Amino acid sequence: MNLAVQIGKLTLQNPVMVASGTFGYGVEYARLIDLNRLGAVVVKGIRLGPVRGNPPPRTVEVTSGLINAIGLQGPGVDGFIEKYWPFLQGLKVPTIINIWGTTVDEYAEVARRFDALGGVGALELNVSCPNIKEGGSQFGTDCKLLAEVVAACRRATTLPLITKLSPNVVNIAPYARAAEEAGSDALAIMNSYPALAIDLETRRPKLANVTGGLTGPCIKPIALKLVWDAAKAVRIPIIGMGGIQSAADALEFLVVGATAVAVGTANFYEPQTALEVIAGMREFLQRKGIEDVREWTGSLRA
Amino acid sequence: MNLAVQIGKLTLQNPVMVASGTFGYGVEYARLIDLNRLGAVVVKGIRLGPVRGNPPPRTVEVTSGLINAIGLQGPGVDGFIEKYWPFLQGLKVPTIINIWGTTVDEYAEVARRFDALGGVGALELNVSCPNIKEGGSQFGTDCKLLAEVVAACRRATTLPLITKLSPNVVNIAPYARAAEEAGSDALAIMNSYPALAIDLETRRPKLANVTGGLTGPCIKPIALKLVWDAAKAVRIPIIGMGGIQSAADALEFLVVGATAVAVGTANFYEPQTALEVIAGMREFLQRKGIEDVREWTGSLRA
Amino acid sequence: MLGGGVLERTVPILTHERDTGGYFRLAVRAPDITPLVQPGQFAHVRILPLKSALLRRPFSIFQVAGETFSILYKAVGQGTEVLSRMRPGEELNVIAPLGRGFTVPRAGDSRPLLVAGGYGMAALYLLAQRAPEKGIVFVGGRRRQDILCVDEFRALGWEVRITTEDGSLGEPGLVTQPLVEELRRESAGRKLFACGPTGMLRAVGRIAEERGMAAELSMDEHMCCGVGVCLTCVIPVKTSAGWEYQRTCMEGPVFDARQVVWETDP
Amino acid sequence: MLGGGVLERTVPILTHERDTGGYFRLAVRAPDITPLVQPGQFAHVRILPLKSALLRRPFSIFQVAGETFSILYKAVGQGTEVLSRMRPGEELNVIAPLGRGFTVPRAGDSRPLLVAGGYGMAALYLLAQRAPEKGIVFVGGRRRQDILCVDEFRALGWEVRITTEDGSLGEPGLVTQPLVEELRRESAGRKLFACGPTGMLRAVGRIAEERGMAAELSMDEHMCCGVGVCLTCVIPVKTSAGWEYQRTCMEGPVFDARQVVWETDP
Ligand SMILES: Cc1cc2nc3c(=O)[nH]c(=O)nc-3n(C[C@H](O)[C@H](O)[C@H](O)COP(=O)(O)OP(=O)(O)OC[C@H]3O[C@@H](n4cnc5c(N)ncnc54)[C@H](O)[C@@H]3O)c2cc1C
Ligand SMILES: Cc1cc2nc3c(=O)[nH]c(=O)nc-3n(C[C@H](O)[C@H](O)[C@H](O)COP(=O)(O)OP(=O)(O)OC[C@H]3O[C@@H](n4cnc5c(N)ncnc54)[C@H](O)[C@@H]3O)c2cc1C
Ligand SMILES: Cc1cc2nc3c(=O)[nH]c(=O)nc-3n(C[C@H](O)[C@H](O)[C@H](O)COP(=O)(O)O)c2cc1C
Ligand SMILES: Cc1cc2nc3c(=O)[nH]c(=O)nc-3n(C[C@H](O)[C@H](O)[C@H](O)COP(=O)(O)O)c2cc1C
Ligand code: FES
Ligand code: FES
Repeated sequence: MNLAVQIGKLTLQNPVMVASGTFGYGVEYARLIDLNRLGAVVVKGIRLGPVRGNPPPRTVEVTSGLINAIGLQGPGVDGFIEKYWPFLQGLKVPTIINIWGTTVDEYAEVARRFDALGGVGALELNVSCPNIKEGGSQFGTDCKLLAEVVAACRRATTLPLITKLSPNVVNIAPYARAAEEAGSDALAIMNSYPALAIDLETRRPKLANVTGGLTGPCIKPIALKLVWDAAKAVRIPIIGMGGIQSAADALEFLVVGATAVAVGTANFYEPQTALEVIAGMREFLQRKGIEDVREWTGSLRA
Repeated sequence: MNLAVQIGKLTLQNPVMVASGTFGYGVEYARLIDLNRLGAVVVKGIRLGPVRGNPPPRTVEVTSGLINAIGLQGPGVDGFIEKYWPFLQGLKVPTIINIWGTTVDEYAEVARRFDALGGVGALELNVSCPNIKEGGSQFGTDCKLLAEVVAACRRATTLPLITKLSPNVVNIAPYARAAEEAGSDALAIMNSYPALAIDLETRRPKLANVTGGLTGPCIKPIALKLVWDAAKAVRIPIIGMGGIQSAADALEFLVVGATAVAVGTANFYEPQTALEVIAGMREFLQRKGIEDVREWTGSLRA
Repeated sequence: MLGGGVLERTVPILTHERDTGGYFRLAVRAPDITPLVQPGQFAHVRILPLKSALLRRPFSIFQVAGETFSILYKAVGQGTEVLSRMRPGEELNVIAPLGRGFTVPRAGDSRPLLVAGGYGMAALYLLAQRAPEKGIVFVGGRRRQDILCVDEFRALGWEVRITTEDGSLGEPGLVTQPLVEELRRESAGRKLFACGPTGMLRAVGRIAEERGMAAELSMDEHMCCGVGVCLTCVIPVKTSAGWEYQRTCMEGPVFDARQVVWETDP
Repeated sequence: MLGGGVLERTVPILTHERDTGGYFRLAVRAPDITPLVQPGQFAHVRILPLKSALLRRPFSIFQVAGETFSILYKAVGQGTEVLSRMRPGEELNVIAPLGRGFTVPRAGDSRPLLVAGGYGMAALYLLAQRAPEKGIVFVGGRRRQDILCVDEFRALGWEVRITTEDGSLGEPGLVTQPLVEELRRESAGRKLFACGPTGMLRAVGRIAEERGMAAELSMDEHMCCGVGVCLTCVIPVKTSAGWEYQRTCMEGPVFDARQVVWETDP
């Protein structure tokens, strides 16, 4: 059976990756699972310099979900290359690097740096983080800015570019098309959805950042709709995510048009999830007599 | 203790209503709860003429939520007045009528009809139903159209007007302000969020309408954020809803700035919910030594 | 509050037993509900330990005895799975009785013919019990394990004709075969009452139509509120003006077969 | 897979007993985890019957005995509530051992001083057991019921000094009072090890700082992944360059008191 899929010029041995920000830099989960069985490892969002992130509390559990406002804490490009790249370079599966900036130039500069590094699988442009004031979702909710970011990164690198779209729009189709037209090789859908949780006893928001991004099983029906809408609008592959915790969930994303999927929040409670998804996917396709996962992709009867 | 709140010129004995489309026309739940203890009864969306609605399946249960695509089945203005108004008129609590149309003129005409009827508590303009092709959310995701609908209804009636906004926007503030400026007396936030569910075995969407609107506990953190954003943008009262199933949930909506709340999906699994919310709210405020619910409203420390 | 004969109650499970296959019988004590129950009505059950799903589940009221009523159900999904692990003493919340049930035949009516598939038997038991005239019940299922309550129906003095698709009990084939045979003998003035899978109901409806017979069908549609407010459970029903969607939980679950529109997109 | 001494295992509950107040002791069989445990480390527990919440819950590893380890926990919320109703034979999923624990004193070090509030005792037991030199443990709590494991510490040969805020056991007042008295007698060269509520840890940190003493504090922060990937559990920690957010689950939960930044918004 063939599980391999293509994201631009990048081949994945199977369509199951892990979502940025939910898998650290790979090395942490290497103690618990065999990373080389994944489709790809996607690392936490990185900008040019180090980032402190938001004050805690940074996450809060809600009904069937999680709200986070980490604020993209990270070591910056140099720190990342020094601390984490040697390990990631040793993996047999590709590393996808999630990048961001507060200006178009910064996005492009980070892209150039990783292009120069060599050995990177792909770059994922995070234009959709709801938890930082500058950068992040401002680029993801304005088609023109979005196209500029993608185009600038396109000029900066020949690496496959994945644009991670914001779910927080009226209609995702024009954003999907804008990214495609500006040279993105793929889309990632969805990032977390702006949300709020309150502590009644203290009358305060539960997160220091006040608002955060909602993820986990509760958003899956929203994510499926967004992937379906985007898949109808573009030809480039889509990486679907949002609440995936089982092979069935993943297969739903594929059937509505995703070429690959990412497991996010579920890693936090069950680090085996991505591997279980791969195994369950194989089993399901076998049962259905489907030889190649790509036959399943986009095969919704609607 | 005072629980009474004001929505335009309408006084509610307490801030807890039931959400449109989740409480039929009141009469159905009258067999199970005492409607006269509610803040108000809000009926299913009504347009000028009768509406058949979407083919079944129309709802599907998802993780901590429900997706529906009823398609606004209803008897139309005349059918409603004939079948349900005599009963509703006999209640001691106000009836709020949720109305919609496919054109600005139809909204205005329905508003005029209910203005002429006499005895209606308020009109709720549904400009945010994701489950019909014309009308519904097209008006709720375009500030200009939204303002036109509200202004036309404002000219058509002196009844309090509540504009029910779509959650499916980049930023709710401009929509909230547009409704306020066009003469809306209050806002209702949120309607259901566009969503999709798939049956893997049949490879089909679980709903005949393909997509539907997500409601229930899973959307509460999104709804709270939207109410909070809108409350900062306008001075008119907001009716908060989205996943309320307990007094704590309702108090969260109030603390971020809602003047009143509505219980929706929870009615389906626990018809006592609204009454339990009222009792629990009273108890909580008592425990906190708060004499008037209006002191709690908008008192978030953020 | 209006009258209307429906109550919401938290009720204790009195007995809970495994029947054949994946079927279970569960009885609760609900003294103020039982007097209200009509044959073919259902209870909308909140399975309190079920945390992974929100909605109630509808089940036909199977038997009523004094202060208790019971349901006969098959474990098919997450709700019935959790239900099947509940023990006597634990509680359920029910809204019951709901829906418009069967028209109980009057003395002097012809011998009623009941047609049941799987747990359809549950919806028909009270009807058989309360019908003044004993009739015939045609029971069908895939396998021997899907044939339920035969002894109970016989104990009521009813004739039971069994079919299974795999032939493991009774006649091999579909439940409609012995029914058609019986109707060949005599159909005029007789009336059918059916509950089971939609395909079976459609077949029964057609059989009745072809012979100009009356038939009442208990429709199995997914439900949400169960009390008529959400408009989930609708089926297309003929009206003088054409057709309209009617609620299985209010105008049904039992419909006159002549009114049901069978085309999926009418 | 890298080494690193942490495993994910589904493990059976062997014993589960109520301690004082709302506290419980729960032991699981986890033969390949127990040899890896260092004092002050924790287990990240997936409470399998908990369906209303997603995340694991962190608990200090309290005691280790052969193939079993135990936790000592207080039922405070939805997770621990469901946990407290689990029975021996039922299973939990654990990721353990996690975090950087206490530095176990070496032979010849001065007598260690342990300071515990509430379930803080759980994090300190293994340290007391493995320290070559018996020391003093200062235990504080609100009421008598919050004073745990006194007998066990005494059985290890440790001196136990108890305070309760309401005076219902030991000295009335805060745990830091007898500590300060003890340090007045002698503080030079001694080292503090503390686990408990943040307010207590801050006080202990200040006491150590004022006297130029070393102190290790086990910080109690909300966790999500527990393994260092999500960056939920951070606290501000001094570095040569100023300060940075470090992870309680990886760089901690035990931190050198001198490194912890206490201002809420540094
Ligand atoms: C009027 C009526 C009477 C019924 N009487 C009986 C009975 O006596 N015995 C019995 O075993 N079953 C009966 N059913 C079917 C029963 O309601 C379903 O088997 C049950 O809801 C399945 O729930 P689940 O959580 O196990 O399945 P899931 O598949 O996990 O349920 C998911 C959703 O689909 C709905 N659903 C799934 N299957 C059905 C179905 N066949 N009919 C309606 N809704 C469904 C559930 O209510 C739930 O909302 C009746 C249904 C109706 C409408
Ligand atoms: C390193 C470490 C060791 C711990 N050791 C113990 C121990 O030995 N015994 C013990 O009783 N408790 C211990 N705790 C606290 C324990 O984790 C919480 O009491 C528990 O998570 C509460 O879960 P809940 O679902 O009952 O509460 P809820 O309030 O319903 O939980 C909601 C969320 O808040 C988190 N949370 C709530 N309280 C705390 C808390 N005090 N600390 C961290 N997270 C919290 C939960 O993990 C969950 O994510 C420890 C915490 C940490 C960080
Ligand atoms: C704690 C946390 C941190 C995240 N950090 C990032 C990030 O750095 N960059 C990014 O593009 N997405 C980030 N995300 C979003 C996820 O990659 C993913 O899009 C989202 O969680 C939806 O998937 P899920 O529901 O499976 O978690 C983060 C999500 C969480 C929960
Ligand atoms: C089955 C169903 C039907 C609905 N019908 C309407 C409607 O007719 N008009 C309307 O404005 N909102 C309608 N809504 C939206 C609700 O009024 C409410 O905004 C939404 O359900 C969020 O609240 P909840 O999460 O508490 O259900 C409907 C919701 C559901 C679930
Ligand atoms: S199930 Fe809600 S109307 Fe029938
Ligand atoms: S809890 Fe996730 S990094 Fe510590």
